[in-house]
Order: sequence, then structure tokens, then C-alpha cells
Amino acid sequence: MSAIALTSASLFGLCGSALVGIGLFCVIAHPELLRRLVGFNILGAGIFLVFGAVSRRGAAMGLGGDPVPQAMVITGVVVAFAATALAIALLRRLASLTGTATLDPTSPEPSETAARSEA
Amino acid sequence: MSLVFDIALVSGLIALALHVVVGRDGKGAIVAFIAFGLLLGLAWVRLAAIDVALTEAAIGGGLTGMLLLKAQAHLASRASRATPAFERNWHVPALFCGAVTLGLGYAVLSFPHPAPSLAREAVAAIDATGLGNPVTAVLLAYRAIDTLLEKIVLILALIGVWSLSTDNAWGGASYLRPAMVPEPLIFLARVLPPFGVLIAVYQVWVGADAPGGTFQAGTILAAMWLLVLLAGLRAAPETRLPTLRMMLAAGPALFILVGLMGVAVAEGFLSYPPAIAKPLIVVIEVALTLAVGGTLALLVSGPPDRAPKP
Amino acid sequence: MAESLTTVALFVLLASAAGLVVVLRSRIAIERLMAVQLLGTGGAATLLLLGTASAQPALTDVALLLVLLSAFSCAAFTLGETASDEPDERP
Amino acid sequence: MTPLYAATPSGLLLVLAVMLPASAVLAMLVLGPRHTRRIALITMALGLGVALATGIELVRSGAALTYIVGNWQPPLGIALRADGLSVMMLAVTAAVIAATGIFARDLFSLDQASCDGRLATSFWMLLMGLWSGLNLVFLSQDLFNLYVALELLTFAAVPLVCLDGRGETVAAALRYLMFALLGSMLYLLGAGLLYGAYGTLDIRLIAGASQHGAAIHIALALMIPGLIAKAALFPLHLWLPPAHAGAPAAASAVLSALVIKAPVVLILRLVVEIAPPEAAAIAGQVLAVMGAASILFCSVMALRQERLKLMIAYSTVAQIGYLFIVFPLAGIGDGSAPWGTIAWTGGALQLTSHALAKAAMFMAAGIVAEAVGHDRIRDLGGFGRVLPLSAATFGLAGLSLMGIPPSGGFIAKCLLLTAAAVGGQLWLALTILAGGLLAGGYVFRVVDRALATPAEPLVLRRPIPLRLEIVPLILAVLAVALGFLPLEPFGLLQIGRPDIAGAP
Amino acid sequence: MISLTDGFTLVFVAAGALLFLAGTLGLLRFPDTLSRLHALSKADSLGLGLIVIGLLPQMPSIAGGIKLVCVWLLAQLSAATASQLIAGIAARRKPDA
Repeated sequence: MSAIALTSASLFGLCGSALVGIGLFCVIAHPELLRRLVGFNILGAGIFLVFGAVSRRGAAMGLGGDPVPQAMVITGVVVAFAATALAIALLRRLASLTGTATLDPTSPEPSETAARSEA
Repeated sequence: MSLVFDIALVSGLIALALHVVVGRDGKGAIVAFIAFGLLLGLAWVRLAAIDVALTEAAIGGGLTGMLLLKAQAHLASRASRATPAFERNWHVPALFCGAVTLGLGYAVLSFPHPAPSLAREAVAAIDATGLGNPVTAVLLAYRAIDTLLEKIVLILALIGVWSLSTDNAWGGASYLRPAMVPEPLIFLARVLPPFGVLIAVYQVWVGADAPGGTFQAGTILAAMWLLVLLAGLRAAPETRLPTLRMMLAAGPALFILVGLMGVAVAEGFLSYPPAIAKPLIVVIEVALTLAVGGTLALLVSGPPDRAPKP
Repeated sequence: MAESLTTVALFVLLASAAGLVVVLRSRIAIERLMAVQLLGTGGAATLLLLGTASAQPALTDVALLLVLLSAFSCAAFTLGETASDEPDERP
Repeated sequence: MTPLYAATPSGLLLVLAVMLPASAVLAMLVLGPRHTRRIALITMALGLGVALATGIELVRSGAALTYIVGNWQPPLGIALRADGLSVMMLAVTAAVIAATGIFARDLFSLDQASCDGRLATSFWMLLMGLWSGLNLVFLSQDLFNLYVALELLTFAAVPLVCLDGRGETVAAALRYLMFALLGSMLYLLGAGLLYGAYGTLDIRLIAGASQHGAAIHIALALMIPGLIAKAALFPLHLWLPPAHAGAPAAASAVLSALVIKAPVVLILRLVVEIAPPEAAAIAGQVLAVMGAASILFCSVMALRQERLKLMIAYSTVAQIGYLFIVFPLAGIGDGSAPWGTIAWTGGALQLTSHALAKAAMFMAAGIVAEAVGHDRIRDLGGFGRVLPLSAATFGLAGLSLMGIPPSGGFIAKCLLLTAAAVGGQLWLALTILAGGLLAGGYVFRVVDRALATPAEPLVLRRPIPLRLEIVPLILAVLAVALGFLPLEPFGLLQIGRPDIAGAP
Repeated sequence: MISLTDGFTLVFVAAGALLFLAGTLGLLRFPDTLSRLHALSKADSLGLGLIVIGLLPQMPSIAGGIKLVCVWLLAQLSAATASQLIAGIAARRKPDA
């Protein structure tokens, strides 16, 4: 049982590592802001899975996993949701004010370009 | 057999995540993300974390999906351009992220044996709380200050979202109902919420002793409320309403008060007198559930966009 | 018994996940949603099977949540389809 | 087995420091806009009292204050602990927040119509949330609790940036949120790895662990860059200038003076307390290089800015750089106790004096922008004649930034310079000198405009009441006055920081 | 030796699983959206229904059984509504497609 639990925990830990990489790439490199936010959520899911693997490894006393990391994940999931909500509110506001939904340097980035052009 | 199951699950998760990143159209990526959330719920079950599975299924599969779909619809109606392509030098971040994954994988595999765990301590101390679910004990007793401050985080996020309204609409209501509401949606919004509320009540109730609890229940309540708003059965409340604000603040405020009470009658801030620990925790959970439900639903609704009625 | 139920659970999951191929391939947004719907129901079935196999009744609760929210996601999806009717934010 | 933490009698003060502002947020939410300002001012008075009492208690007992939340000992529970550094940060935070509060009250009351409106009400609630988060960052001993504290900061700070609702500030806020979230995510990931390796997230328990595997190095390699992104060290500073320049003046003051210091303090904790010595040495060198790059690059950028607030924002990134060159100078990683050294004191002084000076400078810039209607440096000729107090504030705060005697900044930079010279780190000494010269350049550019005689005199868009200009002036005078302070009070920094290995 | 209840469970559960496969195949192979939708809703209601019936005898308590039936009822409700919504969207899409 414990060998399988350990293997399964490591498997999900590795899955979490992969998701962190994928999410991070999406956040850093994706040109679309909304997609970057989805990337954030994938990154978060990966991080939480690493916590999950840690928790599963710590199974003891008849519990299937260590409850402390599980509780942290629950807190983290809610915080990540709030972050997504705030980001989306900002994004929608940006879109309705400027008509663009990107921050990438190729499109005119308001404040800095304004400062530069005055220079 | 169960390892095969896990491998299938993990491959599904990674495939969906990749699709989200490289997929051409935005809406498809979001739908894939919702599916990702569902699979993630299953993954948490496999990790023997039912409480997390409930939270993930509710938030990842439900509310976040709605939030993203709503934003996507809004943005698509404004900026109808083709998806911009990746920058030419995408290899550099890809290499960097690959390195992060490798390092992380190495760290995960190098964890010590036997694994350190607080399960023993958590179980040993649980009698003082009167609870049966160790995760709830962590959330509301051992690490109660995390949970309490996380409620403040939610409220700050909500204030942040509200502050993005215009000066006119400040204090007003946000508007969710689409111009045309399909008939089945109205039907769903009439029939589903009673079930949802029942399940939420059940979740809070069992949360003390079995998987479930305030976040899960709050999320379900939020989803049901949003469904009603979406179908236009009720209008969203004006954000300046004292009753609404009272509901949002009551949970955390009660939490703080009980915490301070602990200074006087128990062993300090956020410690409960053992004799009444469980009832106190359940009362806090009920109040928090309402606050969480309200806050999450309002976070999804977004900033007010209608001026308050005089 | 537990072993066979787990096998069936795997089978159901794989069957619904095969629907994910549609998610990954289809050009029509609604069909993707259908696949998600299938995955929601399939996921619930998987959970029920696993819950019985491992004698964890709490998994039924997760299944309950999954079916409840799959309807919700579907409702949210209609938002996008009537996107052009959404009221503008006032300047 | 003796418990790791023993609660001290007045430890409840630490809970109050965090919970008072948090309760204020709830009270404001319920009681509505009309009472918001009053609640804020009352909370500020109480919070100042708490910070003061904590300081007195620390000096009186000569030992760190400790509180165990809910009486659950770590590793299961969470401990709050105030040592010398924490108490100094609590005090600076309380002082700057109180000053900002008074300034904001006067600024918002210029417009009677909007003083209960969206901008002002949100500002007060977010300010209180910010305060709670800052205090928690300085007090908490638990890495996950610190994550919650960082998120409190993020969620309070980001909306502050775009309170005025213009497109460019919303873009700046969004960019800030992206960086901040990425930072917290990396931090959280590191925390998860540490839990996997040690089964606890308590800083002292991890520090006391006897052996270290690969996990701690990878964890630190994730957490420290994450925090650097939040602290806006070069080259991860891109978000800061537009965000801090676009925020309302009162918000910029808090953001620049306090918010970015929180991750710096946390990096310090990680490097000094839990990093294995050889890793700490490497991290210290890398951080110092980045700090030096920040000083040079962003000072030059500040010199080239055309807008006053952007210039001040770039100066913030440059001044943050000084805090990072403390790491190798304090001998971190070579076994000597870092908190006894000259560089440590210099770093603490730099932190304090920059907080005061930068808050003053942003407020003064806000007054100028409010009075004149813009903040283009070129067109500000002669503003010293119409707003003499604000010009004086700017000059005095500038003294501290440049490190010209007599000022807090001078003593700080002097100590750092000495440490660099003694330690044989010539390149750091040169960087400090160059940074001072460059700072002189950008400050004098503005002072020069203030004293210029323009062809046509500057017209004020609106009169500025005297009381509005007083608060920043006091802050600037305090920043200078730090230079006259004997250095003994900074001995307080050593309280509660015994060698980790032999911790009682 | 398999007991009668276990045999009953296995038969029904296996039948339900096959229906899920059928649903997916339908989704993959049927030519147009509406017939795919048909296949999907069949799989949803029947497949889950059969699995629920199969699992009922395995439930340790009445409450567990009730919850199981609730899952099926909710799935019915949401699948029915969802397919109507999807059909509605598909129908509205048709003219401009």
C-alpha cells in the first residue's frame, strides 16, 4: 500500500512540476492577457498538486494524507480565485477604456511610451 | 490498476494544459480549462484529499470557468482580432520553464524518506477542538489565523473589484443578465438552486466531521446565486446596501470576536474553550459560508455598472 | 470486487476522456461544451465507482458537486453566445 | 522537550498590530462611506499606540516579543515574533501610514463633492488592508502565513494604483498584478517544497534542521526571485515606475515607502535565517550584483525621465538596490553574525530614511501636480516660488536620497561605504559613490527648476492649504534628522537575533 | 465465488460503462451537432443510471443510497437542460453558419 501511495504521490508531484512549467510558460510568453490568466490558474494547479504530493506522502495515523498541506491548498485555491477575479476586472476595465487587451511591448503601452515620446 | 488510473489522469491533465497554451482560439482554451478543472478534482480524490477535491470541483470547474467565459465574451465583443502569434523568441522562456520543471521534479523526487508529516500531531490535538475532520481542524483551529486573514484577502479583492467601477456607478449594482435569456436557463435557475442550497447546508453540516466545510458550501451558494442572477430571476443587489455589506462582514467579524473572546476565557487569541469548541466552530463556519458565498458571487459579477437608485 | 470496480472506473474515465479528443479537435465551440458535459457526467460516474471500490462514501459528495456544477458551466457558456447583447460599461 | 516558542506577556500586542487594521476594513465595509475616514483616523491613532507600546516593551524586556496564536505550538500552529528589525519596521510603517492618512484626509477634503466617493472610500479600506498585511509580514514566523500576508499586500496595493481610473493606470495596475502574482506563486511553490522536506513551515524550525537536501536550494531559488519580482529589483522592476507614478499621491507614498520593503525584509529572513551558509553566500553575491545594477541603471533612468512622479519612481528602484548590497557586506554566509556589523546598521538606516524621504517626496510631487495640473519637470519652472514648502520638502528628502550630510541617507550610505571599503569590495564602494552622484543629478534637476525664474510665472490651478504641505515637510525633516541621531538606538536591531543555532 | 449482489452490480456497472463508450463514439462519429447531442444525452442519462442502479446494493446505508439517486437525478436535470441549451444555441447558429 505504502509503496503504491508513494509512487502515486511522486507521479502527481511530477505532474505538478510539469503543470508549473506549462503554466509558467503561458504566463510569460502568451501574447493574450486572458490566456495568461488561464496560465496562472494552471501554474497554481501545478503548485497545489506539489502540495498534494507532499500531503499524500505524509499519510499516517489512518489519514490518507497530511491534513496541513491540504488545508493550505484550500486556502490557496480561494486566494487564486480572488486573484483571477481581480485580474479579470482590471482586464475588462482596460479593454473598455483603451480598446486593447494586451500589455505586450509591441502594442502601444500607454504610460511608458507616453513618457518616452515626451523625452 | 490504480497506478494505471493515475497515469491516465496525469496524461489527461498535461494534455489539456498544453492545449490551453497552444490552442488557437480563446474560447476553446477556456472550455479545455474547465475540463482540466474536472480532471483535477479527480486527481485530488486520488491523492486522498477529498476536501480539496470538493473545493477544486466547485471553484476550478465551476466559478473560475464562469469568470473566464464571461470575460472572454466581453473581450471578444470588443476586440475582434485574430489571436496574436507567439513572439519569435519563445524558445528562451520555454527553455527557462523546462528548467524550472526539471528542478522541481528533482526536488519532488528527492524528498526525504520517511516523509515528514504533521498528521500525527493533527490527530493527537483534535480532541481539544471536538472536530472529527482534521482538515477543518487545521483551517479553523490550528491555523485559524490563515483562514481569518484569507477572508480579509477576499474582502480586499472585492473592494478592489468594486473600485474599478466608474464614479457614477459606485455603490450601484452590476448587471449579469444577457439581453436574451434562453428558456431552459430560466428553468434551470428555478429548479437547481433549491438542490444547491440543500447540498451547501449539508456540506457545512458534515464539514466538522467529514470532508466538506465552509469554502465548498460557500462556493456552491455563490454558484446558485449567480445562476439566479444570470437568468434574471432576481436583480443583483446594489453594492452599497447595508444588509449586503453586513452579510459579507459578519463572518470574519464574528471570527475576530470569537478570537478575542479566547483571550479572555481560553488560552489566547483564536483559541476556543474546549467545552464549547465545536459549537463555536460550527457557528463561525455558518457565518463564514454566507460571507464566502456572497463575496465569491460578487467577485464574479464584477464592478458595479449601474448607478445606484437615488 | 474493489479491483473490478476500479477497472470499470478506469474504463469510464477513458471513455469520457476520449471525448476530450473532441475538445482538442473540434472547431465548433458547442461541441467542446458537449464533451465537457460528458466528462462531468463521466467523472461523476467514475467517482461513484471509486467511492464504492474504496469504501469512501464522501466521494459521492464530490460526484454530487460535479453534476451540480456541470449544469452551471453550461449555463455560463450561454453568456458567450449572446455576448453581443451585453450592455456596454458606461464611460 | 522545551517548546521552541514561549509566549511573552505582552505578545498580544502583535496580534493587535495585525488585527486592528483588518477589523477596520470590516467596520468600514459595514458602516459605509460616511464613517470611513473617521474609522481610519481612529485606527491610525490606535495602531501608532500599538507600535509604540511594542517598541517600549521590546526595549524594556530586552528580548523578542512572541505570541503563539491559539496556543497551538508550531509546527502545528503559527507563532508571531517581534525582534528588533520587526519592531523597527512596525514603527516606520505606523509612522508613514499615519502621516499618509493625515495627508490623504486633507487632500481628499479639497474636493468636498468626492470626499465620500469611490476614490476616497476605496483608498481608506485598501490602506487599512495594506497595513494589516505589512505588519503580518514583519511579524509572522510561518512561511505559509507569510504567503497570506503577501497576498493581503497584493490585493490592497494593486487597486490603489488605478484608483483614478485612467486607462494607463489600469494597465500599470494589471502589469503590477501579474508580477506580484507570479512572485507569490513562486514563493508558494518554494514553501511547498520546504514543507515536503521538513514537515513544517516555521522559519526557526526549518533553520534548526540539521541536514539540508536538494529541496531547500531549489525552494530558495524559486522563492527569492519571486520576492525580487515583488520588490522590483532590476531587471524585474519594469512594473514599478508606471504603477507608482500613476497612483494617487498618497497611495504612491505608501507603495514606494513601505510595500516594496516587505518582500525585501522577507528575502533577508530567508537568506539570513534558513539558507544554508554556502547558499546564503552565493545568494548574497548575486543579490548584490542585482542591487548594484539597480542603483546604476535606474538612477540613469531617473535622470532621463521627463515627468516628476516617474522620476521619483525610478529613484525608488535605485534606492531599493542599496538594501541588496548589504547582503555580502554584512558577511552573510561566512559564519559571522551579520546583525552586529556596520553594514547591517547601514542597511536598516537606509530602509528607514528611504521610507520617510520617499513618502515625503511623493506627497510633495502630488501637491505640485494637484496645484499645477501636471508634473512635467520641464514646465515646472519656478514652482519653488509658489509652493515654497513643497520645494523645501523635495530638497530635504533629496538630501537623504543623495546621501549628503547631514541626513539619514548620508549616515546610511557612509556606513555601507565603510563596510564595502573594509570588506575590500571596491566595486560596491564605487557603485555607492556613483549612485550618490546620479541621485544628486536627478534631485538637482528638479531643485533647479524649482528655483528657476520662468518667462511667465507659474499659475496655480487651485490654492493649496498650508496644512497639506506640512505633513510631507515633517517627514522630510525626520529623514534628515535621522542623521543627527546617535547610532545607539540601532543596537535595538540586535534584540532577539541571537545566533540561530543556539537559540533559546 | 461471486455473490449474487456483486454479480448484479458488475453486470449493471459494465453495461453503464459500455454506454459511456457509446456516447463518446457517437460524439466522435456522428455527422452533425444535433445527432451528436442525442448520443451524448443518451450516454449521460442511461450510463449513469445503470451505474447508479448497479451500485445501489453496495451502499452501506440508506442515506448513501439516497445520495446516489440524487446524483443521478441532478445529472438528469442538468443534462436535460444543458442539451436543450446547446440545441437552442445550435439552432440559432444555423442560419448564419
